[in-house]
Amino acid sequence: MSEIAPIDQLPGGLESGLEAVLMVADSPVTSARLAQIFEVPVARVAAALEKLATEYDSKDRPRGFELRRVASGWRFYSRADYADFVSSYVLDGQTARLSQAALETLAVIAYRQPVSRGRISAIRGVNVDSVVRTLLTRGLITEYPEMGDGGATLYQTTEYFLERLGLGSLDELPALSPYLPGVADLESLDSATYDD
Amino acid sequence: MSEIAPIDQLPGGLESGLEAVLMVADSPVTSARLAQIFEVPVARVAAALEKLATEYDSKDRPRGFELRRVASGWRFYSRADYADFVSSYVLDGQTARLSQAALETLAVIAYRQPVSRGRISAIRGVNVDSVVRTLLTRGLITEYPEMGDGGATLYQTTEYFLERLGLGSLDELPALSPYLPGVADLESLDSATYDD
Amino acid sequence: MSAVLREEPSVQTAADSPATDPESGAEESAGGFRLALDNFNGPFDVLLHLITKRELDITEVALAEVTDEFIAYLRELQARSLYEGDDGMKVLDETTEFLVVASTLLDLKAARLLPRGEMADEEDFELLEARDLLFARLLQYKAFKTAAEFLGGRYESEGARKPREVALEPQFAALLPELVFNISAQRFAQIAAAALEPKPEPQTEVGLGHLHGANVTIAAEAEAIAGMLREHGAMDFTALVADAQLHLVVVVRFLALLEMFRQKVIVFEQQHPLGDLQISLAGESDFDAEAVQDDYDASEGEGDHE
Repeated sequence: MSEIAPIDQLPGGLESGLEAVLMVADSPVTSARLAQIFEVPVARVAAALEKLATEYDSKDRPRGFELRRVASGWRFYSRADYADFVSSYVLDGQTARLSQAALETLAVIAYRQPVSRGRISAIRGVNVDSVVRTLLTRGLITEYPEMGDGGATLYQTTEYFLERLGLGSLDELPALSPYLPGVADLESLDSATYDD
Repeated sequence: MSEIAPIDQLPGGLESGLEAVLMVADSPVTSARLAQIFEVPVARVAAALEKLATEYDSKDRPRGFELRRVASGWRFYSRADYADFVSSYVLDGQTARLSQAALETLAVIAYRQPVSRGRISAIRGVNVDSVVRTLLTRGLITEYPEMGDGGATLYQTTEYFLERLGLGSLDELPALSPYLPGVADLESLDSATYDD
Repeated sequence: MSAVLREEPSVQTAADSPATDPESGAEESAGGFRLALDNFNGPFDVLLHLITKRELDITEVALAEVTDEFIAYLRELQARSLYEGDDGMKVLDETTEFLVVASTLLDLKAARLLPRGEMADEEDFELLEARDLLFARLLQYKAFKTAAEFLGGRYESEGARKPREVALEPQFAALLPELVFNISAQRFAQIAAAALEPKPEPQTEVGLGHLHGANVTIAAEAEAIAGMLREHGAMDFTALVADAQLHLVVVVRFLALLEMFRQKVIVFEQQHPLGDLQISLAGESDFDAEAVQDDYDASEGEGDHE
C-alpha cells in the first residue's frame, strides 16, 4: 500500500474518515474492513481508532459518545453517564402497541420472507424504513443471513414473532387464499404486480 | 427552571448530554424536546447545539460527522467530504437518483401542495401516474388527508422530503422564476384550462 | 456486515426493477410514452429545447418560429415508434398534449403566413388567446423545471451525507414497554391479505380541458340549421338534431334556435295543443350567424366543454 492514501489528502485525514464511516455504521465494523475502505494498513487504523477513543474519553470534556471495541468491531455508543437522559428520550412517546403501518409491514414480511425493504415499499406503496427499524428493535424481525439481488438486505421473522403469534412454525401461518377472493395464484400475481 | 439543571452536574454538561441523546436518535430531534429532556431553557439548548455544530466544522480538524438542523430538528450526519468512503462501506452503491421526470413532478408538488395528479399533469404536459407512485414509494410525498375537488387524491411533500434535501422547512425553497405570474393568477390559469 | 440500516435510496432501488431505470426518465409511463420521453419530458420540454437551441429568449420568442421543428420532432417520434414495432398512433394517443401544442403552433404559423388584415376578427382573438395560454403554460413549465434543477442539485449534494439512524443500543431497547401483540393468527393473515392485495391502479385523470368540445359553436350550428330549413322547409327539433353525433351539438343547436328566434330569423308553429313545434325560416332571412355567436360569448366557457 502506498504511503499516502487518498484519505490523507482530505482535511481531518484518516481520523475524520473513520468518524464518518462509524457515524452511520449500524453494526460494529472491524478494523480490517476499515483498513480496506481507506486503503491503509490495519495497524494504522487500529492506532487511529485507539486515539479517537481516548480523545472522546478525555477528562476535560468527555464526549456524549464513546467509541467502543466489542467482539465484532468498533461502534459509536452513547456514553453511560448520560443514560438517564437518553432513556427519557427513548421512552418518551413510546407505545406498547404496534402501529397499523408496522403491523402491515410485519405481515408482508411474514408472508414474503426473506424480503428486501425495497420490495416491501413497492408492495405497500410507501417508504417503510422507520417501520422496519421499529420491528427490528422489537425483535419481531431480523436480517436474513444472505444478501438479495444487488446486495439488498433481506428480512425474515424471528422465533419471538412466532411465539407472540402462538405458532409453532411458519408453516402454521394461515393461508391467505380465503381472504383474497379471486386471486388464485398469489405468488405469481404478486411478483407480476410489484416487481417493476 | 432552576439555574443548575441535573445535566450541569455531569462532566461535559449539556453539550455532552446533547451528543449522547442525538447519538441514539434515528430521526431529527427538536430543540424543544431536548430542552424538556434536560430541563433547561430552549434558548440554552439552541445555543449549545449551534456551538457543537461549529466545533465539529472547525477548520483545524473538521470531524467526520456534522450536526445539522433539518426538517424540524437536529441530527448527526456523516460529513459530505468523506462520502466516497462512507458509500463504499454502505456498499449499496446504487444511491438511486431521481429521474428528470420525478424531479419535475416533485417540484410541482413542493410548490403547489396539496395538488392533484391532474393538476401536475396539466403543468408538466404529460401523464404523471407512475412518477407519483415512485415518489410515494420513496417516501418523498404522501397523500393529503383530504380529497380535492371531484374526489381527486391530493399529494403533499413529507418530513422526509425536507430531511433528504437538507431543508429546515418549505419556506427555504427558493422562489419560483420571477417571470411567473402570481400564484393566484396561475391557479386560475390551471383550472381554466385543465380542470382536475 | 451490512448495516441493518441503509440509506433510503438503496432500499428503493430494489423496488425499481432493471426495467425502469430511474436515470432515463423512461419510467414515465408503461406504454408508448416511454419513447416520447427518451429525450424529453413532454411537449413543453421539447418546445423549451427548441427555443433554447435557437438562442431565443423565451419571453420574446415568436412561437410560430419553432413550429416546423416541433412538428418534425413529432414525426420522428412516430417514425421511430413504427420502426420499433410500436403502433405510431398509440404514441400520439398517449401524447395528446403534444398534439394540442402542435396544433396551436400550426395555427400561429398559419396566421403569420396569411396577409395581415384587420385584426377585429373573432378567430384572431382566439389565436391570440391560444398563444398567450401556451406561452403562460410554457413559462410556468420553465419555472418548475428550474425548481426541479434546484431540487435535483440538493438531492445529489445531500446524498453525500448520510444521517445516523442506527438500531437502538440493547440496553435502551430493553427499556421499551413490553409489546402488546395479542392478535390472532387469523386476524394477522387478514392484515397480510389486505396488504398484499394488489392496489387498484389509481384512476388516470385525463385533463379534458384541452378538448374544446369539437369546436361546436352557436354560429356554426345556426348556419347548419338555416341550411337545413332552406332545404327542407319546416322541420321539428327532432329532425333538426337527427344528425347530431354529440349531446353538445344538440344543446348548442337548441341554444342557436332560441337565439335565431330572438332575432326573428325563424318562426315556431304548433298545429295543435301539445303537438310538435314546427320550425321554419321567417321569410327572406339574412341573419348574421356571427352576431348570434357574439351574444353568447359572454357566457361561453361551460357551453363548449363537454
